[in-house]
Amino acid sequence: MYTEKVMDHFTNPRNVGEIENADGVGEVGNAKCGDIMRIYLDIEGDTIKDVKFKTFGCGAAVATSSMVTEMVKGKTIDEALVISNAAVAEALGGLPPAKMHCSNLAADALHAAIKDYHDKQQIKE
Amino acid sequence: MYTEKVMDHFTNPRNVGEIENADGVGEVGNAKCGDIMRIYLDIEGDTIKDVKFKTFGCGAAVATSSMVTEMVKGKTIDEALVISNAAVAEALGGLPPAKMHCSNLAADALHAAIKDYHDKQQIKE
Amino acid sequence: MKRIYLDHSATTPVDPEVAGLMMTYYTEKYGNPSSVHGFGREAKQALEEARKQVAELIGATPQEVVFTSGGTEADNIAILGTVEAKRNKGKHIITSCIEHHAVLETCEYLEKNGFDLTIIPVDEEGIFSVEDVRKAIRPDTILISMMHANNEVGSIQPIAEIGKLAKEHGIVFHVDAVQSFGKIPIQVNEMNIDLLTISSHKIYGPKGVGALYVRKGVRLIPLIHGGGQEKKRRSGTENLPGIIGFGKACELAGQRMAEDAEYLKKLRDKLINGIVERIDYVKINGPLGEKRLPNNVNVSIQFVEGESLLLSLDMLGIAASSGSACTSGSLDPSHVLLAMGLIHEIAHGSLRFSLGRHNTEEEIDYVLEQLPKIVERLRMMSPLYDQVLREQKQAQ
Amino acid sequence: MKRIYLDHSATTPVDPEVAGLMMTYYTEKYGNPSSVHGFGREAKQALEEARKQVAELIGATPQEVVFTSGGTEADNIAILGTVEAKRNKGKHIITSCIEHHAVLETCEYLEKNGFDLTIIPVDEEGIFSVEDVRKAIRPDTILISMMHANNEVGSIQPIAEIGKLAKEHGIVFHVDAVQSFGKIPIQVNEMNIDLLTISSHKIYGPKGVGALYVRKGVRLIPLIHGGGQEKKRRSGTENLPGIIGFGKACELAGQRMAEDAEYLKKLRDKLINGIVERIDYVKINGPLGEKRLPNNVNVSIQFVEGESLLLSLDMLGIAASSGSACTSGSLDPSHVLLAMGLIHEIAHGSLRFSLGRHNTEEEIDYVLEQLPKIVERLRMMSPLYDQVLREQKQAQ
Ligand SMILES: Cc1ncc(COP(=O)(O)O)c(C=O)c1O
Ligand SMILES: Cc1ncc(COP(=O)(O)O)c(C=O)c1O
Repeated sequence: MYTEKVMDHFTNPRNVGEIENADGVGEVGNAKCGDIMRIYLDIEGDTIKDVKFKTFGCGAAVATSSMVTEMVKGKTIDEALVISNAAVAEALGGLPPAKMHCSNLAADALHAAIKDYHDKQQIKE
Repeated sequence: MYTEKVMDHFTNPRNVGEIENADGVGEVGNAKCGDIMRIYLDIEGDTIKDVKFKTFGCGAAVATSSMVTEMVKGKTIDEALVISNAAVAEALGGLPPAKMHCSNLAADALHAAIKDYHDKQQIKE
Repeated sequence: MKRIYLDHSATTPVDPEVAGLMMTYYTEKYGNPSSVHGFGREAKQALEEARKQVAELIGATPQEVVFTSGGTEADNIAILGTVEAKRNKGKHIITSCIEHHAVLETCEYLEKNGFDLTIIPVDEEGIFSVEDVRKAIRPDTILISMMHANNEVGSIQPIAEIGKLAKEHGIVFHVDAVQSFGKIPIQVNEMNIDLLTISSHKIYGPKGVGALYVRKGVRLIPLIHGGGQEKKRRSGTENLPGIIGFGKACELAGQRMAEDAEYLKKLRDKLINGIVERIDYVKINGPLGEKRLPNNVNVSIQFVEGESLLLSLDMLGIAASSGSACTSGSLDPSHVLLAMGLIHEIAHGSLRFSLGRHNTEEEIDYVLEQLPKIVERLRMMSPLYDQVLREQKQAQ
Repeated sequence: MKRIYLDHSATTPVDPEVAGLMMTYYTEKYGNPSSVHGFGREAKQALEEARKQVAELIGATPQEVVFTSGGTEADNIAILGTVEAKRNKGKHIITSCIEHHAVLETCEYLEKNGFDLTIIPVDEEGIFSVEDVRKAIRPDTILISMMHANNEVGSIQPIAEIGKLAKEHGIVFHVDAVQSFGKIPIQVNEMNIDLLTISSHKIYGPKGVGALYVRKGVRLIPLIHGGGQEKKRRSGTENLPGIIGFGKACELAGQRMAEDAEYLKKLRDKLINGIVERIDYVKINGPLGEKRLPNNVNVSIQFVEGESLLLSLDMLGIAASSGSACTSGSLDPSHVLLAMGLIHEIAHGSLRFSLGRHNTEEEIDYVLEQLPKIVERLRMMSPLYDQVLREQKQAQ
């Protein structure tokens, strides 16, 4: 069902956890659907210095969350913004068709976290 | 499917053949239905001295023909007249339900032969 | 890696004695039961022997047993065949909200085609009430289709009472007994059942075989037309090796039922109690004690998702199943758990362990050792668990 | 007693390699393909592997293969599923007079329910004409269902031409290829077939499995509703060991087809020629040469009845079949032989020998030695033969 890479990220997820007083936090999904992803960003200048996630969801949800954190760590915000859910799935070697839709939201969570960062910046300004 | 007794009568049918100038000949069934039975009687006084049959048909048709000839040999006409198709089937240890109807006509052939005998007698009288 | 199979409600291994017998019919006694010759006759005889073995386990006569390709087909024949035969009598059907998809989807297909459907609810233990069924009966009710024991939470239903009701009203009563058959006693006469669905691969028989008990006199329009096998009730060359395997499995189930049930209840309760003792925020779904199938354990584990639990168990060689939407490809979690009043997030985090004859105490111990660690790991990853962690911190 | 099996069109023994593979899936790899865990995943993988093996033999893609419980069910899904999907487009169906009961009975069931049926006749060789089909097509024709090769007389039909016709008119084309599949080449694309019925137990695979090829884009309403297996086209827990056996049998059939066909044709012609040489008043039914299935021999033996022939052969260990009414439980002899113009009494006296891979020349020799004696014995018993005997006497 799942690729080896998915199973690897599910078994040994990268960057699990929280960042206290994160610069940006994004959450997508809801418990009703069985998937919630929350991403925390630590941003210095334009660069994502640290990223953590917490996810409630199936194997694909966990693996995509883990994958997206790996993909953005050290990247600029602009680089992060172009990462799509499809790109995350691709980086994992693909997802089962049934999962492409429902559990493939990690990039959305990332973008929500960036938006949160921007919102906070605006308030500060 | 068939009882041992049926198979025995099918394999070693008793009284196969014709009687030339028989006192009575009866035929029932038709080739269209896949069963024709012809019974020849040799009658002395009231007694069936000899009986032969020829049958085109399935296992049950052959076995019932053979059985009925055994049942009537040496019997009086009155005794022969009370033999029913059901009695022939019973004497064979039963027939499969599908055969009870279509191939169980040997007693009818016997009765037709007796009728033929009576008809001929009337003509003679 | 050692593999521990705890998904016997999905399917069972075939008993070696059953499989051995089947082999003979694949390679040596391979005749078609419709054939006149010796190969055919020995096949036919074996077919009728199997029919007897099946009939015996439910107190039916062999003539009342129609072999099918499985439980799903039997459910379909029962429901579609009845409404087709009773079309002129009415168009109201009663079923329950916890039926297997084989029943529910079929009833919903009929609803789309102009039939009226009443779907009886269940209580929080997953059991429907006789009173609700009584109230649902209308003058144009032609069929009641309700299951004997639920496949997800193991709840055993008041089938005999509903049978009485159906009989009083002259309504055809179909029971899906796929999960209870071979595990707890079923007597079609005492229970006033007209049509009973059973399946082979849930009782250590082969997949691809099942049967519908059809009470003498109950008319059904066939679903599958053709050579007129099974007394014209189900056409198609008989799956003879499968049927023979099914027959043998029934015989064995009859011999072992009491002993198996006692053993499985012990394992079941050990697993249930162990989980409740070792893990916080869990809820056992379905009734406890005698109203529960001997081999069913169903638990919701809060703050985690079912498929993640399954995958984690699987990596340790433990095979279970889940009511999570993610395991079924649908969007909603188990319709059974929802019908029992669970909210979505709790239903998503449910696990079913269904035990079998070959499971051991050691296997249960292993699950009880590993499951808490898995839950802990997933909870630490879950944003829903934050709240609990925070409360724990405050309490310290 | 040595047993000689010459009834391979009824069913075949399962190839030992196939049966061995199946055993593994009964007792070890017994997972349900729908399950998430390791047992389920290995089952799912094996299922998809089998689907490829089946698809390959007919030039289809695996996604177009829907597994069923056999040929009869596949025929039913094809016909009932198509008319249900096309209900609003029309109600005319074209089929032939020599179809298997699985097709004919289904079409007749539909006729009773308001559909129009045109039944195409055949010539004296048992072959229908493309021209007749062309003439039968109406604007409201929604389905053409015609067989590839006939099960009784082995006649191979002009399927590719009819496929072209169906395509030109945008009519769904279903082909029952149960008897030709694995014996002669079939290519669904070249032949413009939309739906193709195949069955496992005629090609040394297990009973209780078959498949329907469904061309991508062709819509069918499912016959069996439930868990949504087979991409919602056929619900029910998959008969995995059966399917795997079927897949393997397809692979073997692909490898052996040419060689088998050559060998069987030799045996077939030896048997046909031997019968004609040794017995008077016989008639070979069906075409000779390339238009006949490699393994089919069908002969009418005048003045005797089929079941008697079968029983007599059976007592010598020879298993064959017959078009006699008595072997089918119906009143009329083979509808195929009647459709080819045989009169009842001749049709009653017909025998079918259907050969298989394991038959030998010696076995054919034995049949050719015994059959004339049997015929002689039965003819001496037959009132229909009197005429011949009398003529023979006069001639002397
Ligand atoms: C209650 C119930 N009914 C019907 C079925 C379907 O039976 P089968 O798998 O034999 O098609 C199942 C099994 O999945 C079941 O648990
Ligand atoms: C031409 C034809 N169609 C359909 C069938 C039915 O297939 P099955 O025996 O797999 O149900 C048969 C075999 O009996 C057949 O010969």
